[in-house]
Amino acid sequence: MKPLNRSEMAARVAGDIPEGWYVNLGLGLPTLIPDYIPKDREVVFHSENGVLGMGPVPPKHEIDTWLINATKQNITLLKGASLFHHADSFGMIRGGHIDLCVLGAYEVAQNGDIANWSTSQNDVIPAVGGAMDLSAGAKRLWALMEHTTKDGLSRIVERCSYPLTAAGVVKRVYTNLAVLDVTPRGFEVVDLAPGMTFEALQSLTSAQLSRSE
Amino acid sequence: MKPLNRSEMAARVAGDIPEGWYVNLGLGLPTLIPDYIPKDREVVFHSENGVLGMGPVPPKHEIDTWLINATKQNITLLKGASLFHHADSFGMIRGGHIDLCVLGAYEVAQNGDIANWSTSQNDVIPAVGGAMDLSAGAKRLWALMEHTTKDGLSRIVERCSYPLTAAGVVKRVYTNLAVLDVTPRGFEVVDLAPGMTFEALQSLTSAQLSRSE
Amino acid sequence: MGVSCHGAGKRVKTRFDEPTGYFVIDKRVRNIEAALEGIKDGAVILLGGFGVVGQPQELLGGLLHHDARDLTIVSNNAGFGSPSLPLLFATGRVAKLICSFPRPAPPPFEELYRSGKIALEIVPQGTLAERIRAAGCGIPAFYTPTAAGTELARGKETREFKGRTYVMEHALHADVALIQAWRADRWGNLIYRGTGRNFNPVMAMAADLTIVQTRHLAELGELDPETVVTPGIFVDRVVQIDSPDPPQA
Amino acid sequence: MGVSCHGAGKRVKTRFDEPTGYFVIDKRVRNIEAALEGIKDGAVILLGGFGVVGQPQELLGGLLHHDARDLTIVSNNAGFGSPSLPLLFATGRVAKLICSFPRPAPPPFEELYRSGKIALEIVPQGTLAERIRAAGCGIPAFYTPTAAGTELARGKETREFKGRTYVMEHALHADVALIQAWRADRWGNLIYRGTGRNFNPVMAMAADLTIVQTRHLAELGELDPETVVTPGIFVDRVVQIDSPDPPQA
Repeated sequence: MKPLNRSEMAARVAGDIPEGWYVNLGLGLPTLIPDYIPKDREVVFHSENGVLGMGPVPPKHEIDTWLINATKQNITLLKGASLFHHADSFGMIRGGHIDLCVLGAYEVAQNGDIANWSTSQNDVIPAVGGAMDLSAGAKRLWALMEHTTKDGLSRIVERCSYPLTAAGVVKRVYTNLAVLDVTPRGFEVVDLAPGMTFEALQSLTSAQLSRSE
Repeated sequence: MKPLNRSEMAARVAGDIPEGWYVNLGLGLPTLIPDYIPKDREVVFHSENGVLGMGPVPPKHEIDTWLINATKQNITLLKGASLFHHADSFGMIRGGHIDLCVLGAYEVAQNGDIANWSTSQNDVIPAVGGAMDLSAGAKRLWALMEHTTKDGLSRIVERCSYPLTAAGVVKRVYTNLAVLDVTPRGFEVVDLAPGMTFEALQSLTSAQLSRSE
Repeated sequence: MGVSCHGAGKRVKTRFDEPTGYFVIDKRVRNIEAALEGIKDGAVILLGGFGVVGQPQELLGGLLHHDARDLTIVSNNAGFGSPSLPLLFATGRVAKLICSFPRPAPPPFEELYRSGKIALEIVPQGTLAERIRAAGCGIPAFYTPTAAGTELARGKETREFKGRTYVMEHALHADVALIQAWRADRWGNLIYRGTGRNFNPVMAMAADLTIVQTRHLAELGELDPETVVTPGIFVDRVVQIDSPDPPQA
Repeated sequence: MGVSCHGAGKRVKTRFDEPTGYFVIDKRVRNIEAALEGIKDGAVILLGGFGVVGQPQELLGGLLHHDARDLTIVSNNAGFGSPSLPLLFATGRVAKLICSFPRPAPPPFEELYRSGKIALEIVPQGTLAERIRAAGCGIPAFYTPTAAGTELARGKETREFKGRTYVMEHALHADVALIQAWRADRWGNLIYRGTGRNFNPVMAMAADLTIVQTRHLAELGELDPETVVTPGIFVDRVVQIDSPDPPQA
């Protein structure tokens, strides 16, 4: 069994995004996704700091430092891009106009709860950014994350132990081991990494899994 | 005694508007005011359909029919003008950014209530437009109106008989007979039309008047 | 692997572009009929414009030949000066008008109103704009000082904040928005002209199906990102129409 | 006749223009000191910018030499990458930060936070933007789905609309807004550049005193009315600063 690496995980998500969708990507792993969108598909990337139609990171000599994304990397604008202020940008998000948001997560629970903003440890300053707005507002929320912690603990859980970002909103989880749908009956395995079996996945997962029908 | 005519009424108000104010004018009589602003004062006129920096009505051959004011007359834009949408425009109004709104009125009461949108008669279709937003939102509301009805009934009243546009908001009333301030003690006479006396004014007014101190 | 979510984006129009072999976003439709396709009986329709300026006359004209009935129209005016809205009222297919200023009302509206055949909800103009924006921005309700203590607040919940009374108002969401723009591209980015902007940008945000008539089409990339007023995300269909300028007022 | 209301418009800067003999609106001030005049102890200050882009560095720098204490700063970030904000924290004159994402926090903030010398209120980014807009638009409170069912809604009023739970949020009004613009004219009309827009337009609306640093001054009439983002009505003071572009990210 070979878990997907970070690039493969991003590519796995990218392949499932249809042309024409408006997509917001969270910090970390999700920011790799645009590189793997098939070139023949127009997908429009939204950045919550006021950009629609975000293009790739520019070569150094072409950087306009007035253009950044939510991760605060310099970006480019595609033809068809638009710029707007923060209240308008989060109006798009909260109003359900973003087709898809892909967020990293500490934990996702079988009822669709997501925890990705705070580990409740006093030694880290809490920071939420736009994660709660995106979780509550996007038409679909997908999580992209390692299946387990470095210590081998399952991040796919019956119930989140960390403080919630939003309740009952995750539709699908992409991990380095599998793709899971969140259904009224809990997690359903949609796909497995090469060489991974349902039984092996279950043994690494604290929540109950079921097979896709 | 000679009551002010419509132009004189508009001029009387115009003379009291200092340079630098942002001013919204209601339908009817108030629309005459800009013609009488002293030419050496910059006053910025707001129109609730999305204009700040409204200029005078243009000569026929220079009309851009895409530019209208709230009365739906063609207008011009001054240097420094800006255009915006309705939610932004009423954000300005409701948010207390308009220094002054001058409205026509059926009645103004001694507690500052104003009635200017509906006569409650079933034979007229009710229409409120922006009058309630302007009354509730502008920093100052002045009323500009005839002192009495055609039948000689006072429009300056103890209590409005028509449905209210807003409660307790009028600061000053300009009529063809006088200028009145609305104070915690009721109407105070600030100014009289040429030849008008306090006693004559009181006899034409159903609300109690007091002299300005 | 290969689970596809393809086609789930009902709001977005894409097409296969033969020369490039790409699947591209293209919200342009051929004509008014195609633009108005799928409007259903009972639809709530936001109608842009302040008076006739910015009011999408040709889309309205198309609605005259449509078969959807029992419509609710949301519009600042009742059709004064508009060539098409009074004709739409005359068809008897409008059940309700939500409006701030239905005066002067054109004869068909006046008559339907007097005979009780059309319902009228009067909403203060700023509250109307904010209720529509709220719907577009995912705000179900908000408080406003407008109309507090008046007939138009009757039956509405009120609440005090810092000693002042405010009225609770609800988001006004719609099935369809009919919008007039000055320039548009195939992604649905819009720019307006003059006071033709008015209610159009907030209405474009607040409907399940936003239909735009534009005077001019622009190539993708021609509209400056800094000056786009309505980003394409809010728009479903764009039809180019050589509509005349508004008449002299 | 001749009762004058002269001078009552405290927000508006006018001056007598000798060549024309006119009293004109002119919000330009000479330097940063003049721009920051009158900020008081205990002031709530809205600070534009997302990261450093659009953050008014030179106004912030001026605030370092100001004597106002016990300040509340409202800013999306805690000063990561900013030359000036960490120095302001280091002065000990900031009592509270209202912020969506204070990570990574610069050392002085981290230290003050750990020792309990600075209060921190975490607000979801969209709620922060909407609370500020609400203050600018006269909306005292609104409902949002954001944060419902989370720690950040603890102690807040919630309410169901159509079966979903929403949190009531209050307007966030301020004494002062510090804004960075790209171009400005003497009426205070503003245009931004790129993503330097971010919080600046809503913050400009929500303060009693809105202070703008602009890279470029434009003659009145040079800015296209169709493309002005912040109309001058929201602006009190404008100071032109040859600030450098944001650093490479």
